[in-house]
Amino acid sequence: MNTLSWSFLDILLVIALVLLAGAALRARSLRQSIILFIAFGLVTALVWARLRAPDVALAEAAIGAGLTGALLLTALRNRPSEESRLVSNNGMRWGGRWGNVAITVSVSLVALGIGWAVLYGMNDTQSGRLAGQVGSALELSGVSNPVTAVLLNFRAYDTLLELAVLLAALLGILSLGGGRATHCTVDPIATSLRGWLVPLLILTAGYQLWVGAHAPGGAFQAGALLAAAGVVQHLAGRAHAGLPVGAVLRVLMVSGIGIFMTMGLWTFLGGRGFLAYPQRWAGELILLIELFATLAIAVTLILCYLGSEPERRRITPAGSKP
Amino acid sequence: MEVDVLVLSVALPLCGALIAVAWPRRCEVVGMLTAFAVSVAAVLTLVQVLVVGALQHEMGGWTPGLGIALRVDILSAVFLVLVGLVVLASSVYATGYFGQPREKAHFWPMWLLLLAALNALVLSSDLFNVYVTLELLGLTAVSLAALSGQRAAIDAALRYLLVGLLGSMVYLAGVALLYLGYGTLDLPAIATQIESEPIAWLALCLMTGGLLLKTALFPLHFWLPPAHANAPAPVSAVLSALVVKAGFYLVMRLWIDLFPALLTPSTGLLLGIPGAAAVLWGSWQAFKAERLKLLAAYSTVAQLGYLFLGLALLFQLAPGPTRDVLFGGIVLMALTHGFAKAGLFLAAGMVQKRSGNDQISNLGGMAQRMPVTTFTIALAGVALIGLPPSGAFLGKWQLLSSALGLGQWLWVIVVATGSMLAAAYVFRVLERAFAGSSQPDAPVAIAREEWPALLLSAIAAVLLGVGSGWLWPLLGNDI
Amino acid sequence: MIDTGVLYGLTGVALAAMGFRATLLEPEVIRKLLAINIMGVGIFLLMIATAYTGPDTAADPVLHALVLTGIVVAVSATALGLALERRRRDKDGS
Amino acid sequence: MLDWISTFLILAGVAFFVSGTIGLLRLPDLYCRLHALTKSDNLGHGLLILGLMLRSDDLLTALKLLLIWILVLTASAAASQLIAQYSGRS
Amino acid sequence: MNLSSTLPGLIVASSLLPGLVIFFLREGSQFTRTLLNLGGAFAKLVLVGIMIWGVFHEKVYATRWTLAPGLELALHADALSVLFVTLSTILWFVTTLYAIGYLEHSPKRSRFFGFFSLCVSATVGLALAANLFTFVIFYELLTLATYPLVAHRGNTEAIRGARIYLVYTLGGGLALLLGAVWLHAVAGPVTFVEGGVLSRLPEQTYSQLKWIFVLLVLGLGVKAALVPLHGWLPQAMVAPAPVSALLHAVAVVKAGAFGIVRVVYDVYGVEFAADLNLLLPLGVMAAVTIIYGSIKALSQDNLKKRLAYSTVSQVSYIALGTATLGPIATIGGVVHLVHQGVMKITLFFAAGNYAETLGVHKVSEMNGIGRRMPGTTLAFTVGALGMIGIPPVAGYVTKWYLGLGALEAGAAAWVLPVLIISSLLNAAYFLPVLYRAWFLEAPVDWPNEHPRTGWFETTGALFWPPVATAVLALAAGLFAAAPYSPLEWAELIAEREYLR
Repeated sequence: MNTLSWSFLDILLVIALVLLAGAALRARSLRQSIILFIAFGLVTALVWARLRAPDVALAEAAIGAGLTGALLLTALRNRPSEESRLVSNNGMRWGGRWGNVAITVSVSLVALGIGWAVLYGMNDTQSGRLAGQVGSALELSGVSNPVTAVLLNFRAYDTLLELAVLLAALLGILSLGGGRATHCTVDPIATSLRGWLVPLLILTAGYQLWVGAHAPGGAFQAGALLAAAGVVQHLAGRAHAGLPVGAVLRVLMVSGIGIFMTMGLWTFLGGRGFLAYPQRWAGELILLIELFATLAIAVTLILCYLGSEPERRRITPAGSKP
Repeated sequence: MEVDVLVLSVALPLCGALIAVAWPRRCEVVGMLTAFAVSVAAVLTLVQVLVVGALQHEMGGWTPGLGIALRVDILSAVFLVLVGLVVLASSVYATGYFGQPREKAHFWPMWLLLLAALNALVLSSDLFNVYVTLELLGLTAVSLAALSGQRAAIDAALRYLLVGLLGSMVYLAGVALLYLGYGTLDLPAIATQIESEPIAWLALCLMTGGLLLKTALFPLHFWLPPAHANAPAPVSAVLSALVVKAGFYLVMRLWIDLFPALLTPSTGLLLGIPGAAAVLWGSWQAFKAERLKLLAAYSTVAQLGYLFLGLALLFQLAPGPTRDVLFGGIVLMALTHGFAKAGLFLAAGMVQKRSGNDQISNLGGMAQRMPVTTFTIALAGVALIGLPPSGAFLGKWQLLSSALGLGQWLWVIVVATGSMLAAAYVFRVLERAFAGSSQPDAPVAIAREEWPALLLSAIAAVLLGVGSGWLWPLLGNDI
Repeated sequence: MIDTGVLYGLTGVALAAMGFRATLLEPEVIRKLLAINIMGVGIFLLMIATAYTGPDTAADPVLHALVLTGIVVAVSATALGLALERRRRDKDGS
Repeated sequence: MLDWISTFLILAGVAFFVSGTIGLLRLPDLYCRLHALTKSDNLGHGLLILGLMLRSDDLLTALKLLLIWILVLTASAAASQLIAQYSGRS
Repeated sequence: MNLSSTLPGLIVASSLLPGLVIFFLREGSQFTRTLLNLGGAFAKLVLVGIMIWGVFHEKVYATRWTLAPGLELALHADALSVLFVTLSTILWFVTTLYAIGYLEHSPKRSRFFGFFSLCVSATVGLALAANLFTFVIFYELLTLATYPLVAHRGNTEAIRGARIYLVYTLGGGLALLLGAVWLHAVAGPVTFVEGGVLSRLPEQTYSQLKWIFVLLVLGLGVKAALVPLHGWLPQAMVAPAPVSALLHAVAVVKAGAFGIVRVVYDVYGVEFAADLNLLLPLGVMAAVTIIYGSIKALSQDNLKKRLAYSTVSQVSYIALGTATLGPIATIGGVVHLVHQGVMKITLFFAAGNYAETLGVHKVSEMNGIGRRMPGTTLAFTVGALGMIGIPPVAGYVTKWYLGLGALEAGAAAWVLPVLIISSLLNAAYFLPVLYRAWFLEAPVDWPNEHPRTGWFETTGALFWPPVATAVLALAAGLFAAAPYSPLEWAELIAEREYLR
């Protein structure tokens, strides 16, 4: 009974996944496709959980579905309303009807090829997988959660560059300027929700950060939760979404990579090799890096959501038109 | 000196970018210092490689399979120096180009991140790490391209972003397949295990497809001209000279180091034919282009065609002295194009800034008003056509020699027509510069903007041609 | 009976193909960004499926770290794309 | 014995979810649908959480499940209220 | 730093460095520019003198610089290169003097003299080239350096003329490049060795060598103005007089002819070329050009156009000499390299003087010009007579030797008639000019006459160069048998070519 139900659930998930993706791409109006896309994100989080990848599931739910959905909805909100109901015509500059058919056929052929290769590859599971190496080197890494160990110790350079990617996107957005119109309607329910939800979000973010060392969790998930707190603040009428303003904000933006770089240069100049933490202090150093990384990710994601640096205006009181 | 200088090439620009973000008032000084320090580090790395040979630095002290290793051999050291010098010259130019502090505050941090991405990409030898550097490169390039804020620039930047993302995703699919098949991400480790099986073939096609999309090889080049033509001058210089070339560097790295087992001579044609088409189509479009920057952008498409054509020839030669010489020729052509195109774009920027727009039709009398700029365009033109004193001449000589050696006349005809078309579109511009303008006003010169462009073109047109003798034997032992 | 890993791997490939096709065909920029995200999820699903080695044994953490990095990169790219789209619309509208 | 009760509770929860979904599909206008959704789904969800709490092995996970339920309650209440207000004005 | 390895490099640098410095001089710094120009020219004269002395005493001069494995920038001084270098150095010295006088108050002189020196450095480099690769490099540099000179004036015809010039010469350059690369691919690096290099190659490459020869001659023929490829020369007359003098007497046209001589003698070897029966088509092409050039010159009213077409026909004498197998014809061809340069430059200087002082551009306006400007017209007469082949002036030496060579090679059947007809045609288009200049009445006032300054008919810098080169032409004719004369040197070259 156990194996059968597993495969039944898998098929269900797979069908839901593919249907939602198709619906999101072909939905009539833009608003519908975005909402379907958010649902698709949540189902993906479920799939990650099913495939025993809890860290990724958390991140997908918080960032993939949550924040991307928030970004998409705000992008929608600036549009004049009839625009958002734009009917997705499938006509395409790639030579109209025949272009579509040609592209669809060629893409599906390539997909079949890859599928066959995946089938061929999956069966002879490569013994030399890195999992074994990670397992053996885990106790040297200072944390017991293998994913955090890989992220912040073995492949720390990747994470450093990834934070740089996040910063690059943020700098690009800020350089475009033209911030969004501040949230117009402020009603009592949103403010009361804010009062209740934001402290809880901050608490869970802290818990995520701490638990990351030995259980699924970590800097990215915690950062995303903090960003969610910021988004809720903004929706409840706080124009600056709980962010400091001016120099402090810029330092916070940069703190994540800053700590990483100082750590790396300190170990590099100490002759051990870039980002080679001393084995005794590895756990503590990773936690320190994760702390600042969480703050930096949260600030960056909130600013991406806001679209520009918040002005220095006083907080608008609850319930009044800003 | 046992300190691995190559790590500094990545660490310095990142730190510079952080300081520039945190301290916007001083971002220009920080930017200039970092650019200078990075080019010094690049030259030191080259010296270290010349003395010691290929170097490797395990990040975090872990063995390359588990952790990531930065590896530098003569090919990547030479590209590092190209990146360092072109970015340094463009930075000096940028100090004169950007006026208001707001623009500066936005420009410099992204500029240094772009530099970090370029260095990281050239040095990395871990497949997923290359993906992350490609993304960082793509995002910074898009943000910089959209810096000018006009409608055309933003449209071009958006299309560039979408194409870039598509390319990186396809590349990532290839990496996933390789990991599925061989269980590790380290490039040399996979190179030893790889043999001709379907999963390796598919990974090769996907990764090369993704990279060709980002390198704008002929059929996939539609996004390049508007993006490069509408970006601010120093940005378009770096976009054309370096960012597009990083894609080519990766294709070269993959096809020579990772997939030699799979490559039969005929697979080279997969790159050669689009390369030849790129040469002809790019040169023709450049000849028809109305604006100087658009001309330069299309000529980038054409010049990349030459490089891929060279690669196609390279794989048909059996390993031996002729193949090493051709490999040296291709690298030299890539370097010369890098310097020449950067010089040309900076000069085009000066023309646009001085006379309002860069329409080729009203460049009349440019020779009097901006003699140094005209000279820069002339030198860059010489390097683009591949006339004697330039490194491109040697490159084209090797290309033609190996094509004739193989008896494949198609490439010879393509290179010949390409050079004639290149001569046509360069002298079409220079001709206007000689035409006397009605009011010969006094020559206007801003040293800070003119000298970097002139030096870049001079390096391309003369130094690389005459002074590159030492490079050839070293490149030989790379492949 | 195909095992779970291959099932999800194939769906990943299918999703990636749908995303790729939609990116080329959809004229509207926001839909293109959606399609790119879906393509990303497809490829990540392929990666996580290869990491899955049965219900009891631990999955391959390296791939999970890669997918985490991929998700963060995808969200930053989407944010930039949306900001560019908004800026293009402001230029249009105002 | 505990096992039977929790299975029963879960099945009841699922039944309420099904009824909520049918309500969503069948009912004519927005407000009825909102009504159906919040009422039955929250109740269904409560029963489901109760059933799971019985199955959970230690107290901490049980309390976490409870926290989830409370969160879902507040979220759906606030959301339906905002949707109702927003649709009412536009 | 011994002299033997740096002398050729120094000779090229002696005009390259001043040229680069002149580029960045301000327009007004007249004195420094003239100093640099003349200083460079003088230094080059001295260095060439040392080299002539050295080569005569069997000393070897060679400068080598490897650009890439198998590709070497090599300059060396063998007999043929010394001949061409001496010619271009002397004439460049004279032309610089003339140019300074001619461009007295015209704008953009720094740019002009910069490119002027680059052009001569390219010519000298081309002359000293030790292998085909270096020859191709300097050949293309010559195109680059001369384009701005032709387009110097900046008006629409100058731009149009320069564009036509560019299309022809770049096309030719490309053909030469393809031929050189193909030869490199077939026979490896090709160095210029007296008696040719390619005769040792295996049998099956002969067909490729034929096609390579066609490409090389096509490339060189553009600059040597062989018939179908000569279109650019009359158009390039739009350039200022010193440029057309330099271009059509010393640098460009000579580069093409010199290239053909190098390829036939030092790459293929003349016997080997004959075996591949490549010489006959070359000879026919040269003959056709000689006749065609002379006929076209008849109908030209513009003086410079007429001289241009006469250059087209005269240069092909060199090609004709090369194409006829036999030492005497070779001597004729090689010695014409010098004679034609000296005579043609005199004619161009004179034409420049007429244009600059009296504003006379057309032959029809030249009535009685001899009375107004006796010195220049005298020089013009010497040059014209030389062209026709009348004894005292150098021209007759070439024609004499060509005739003898044809007889010796047994190809007299078609070479002699060509020589005779061309001499008659030369007379037909030069004598009326002389008659008009000396025996007809001068018009009341010249088109735009400059007032007479000193007791000279025109400024000193314009007057002396044509007279000097006329004297040289006379000397080359009268003292042909003297030890250091061009004829002696040509015999030395021919003797080395045919030794084996």
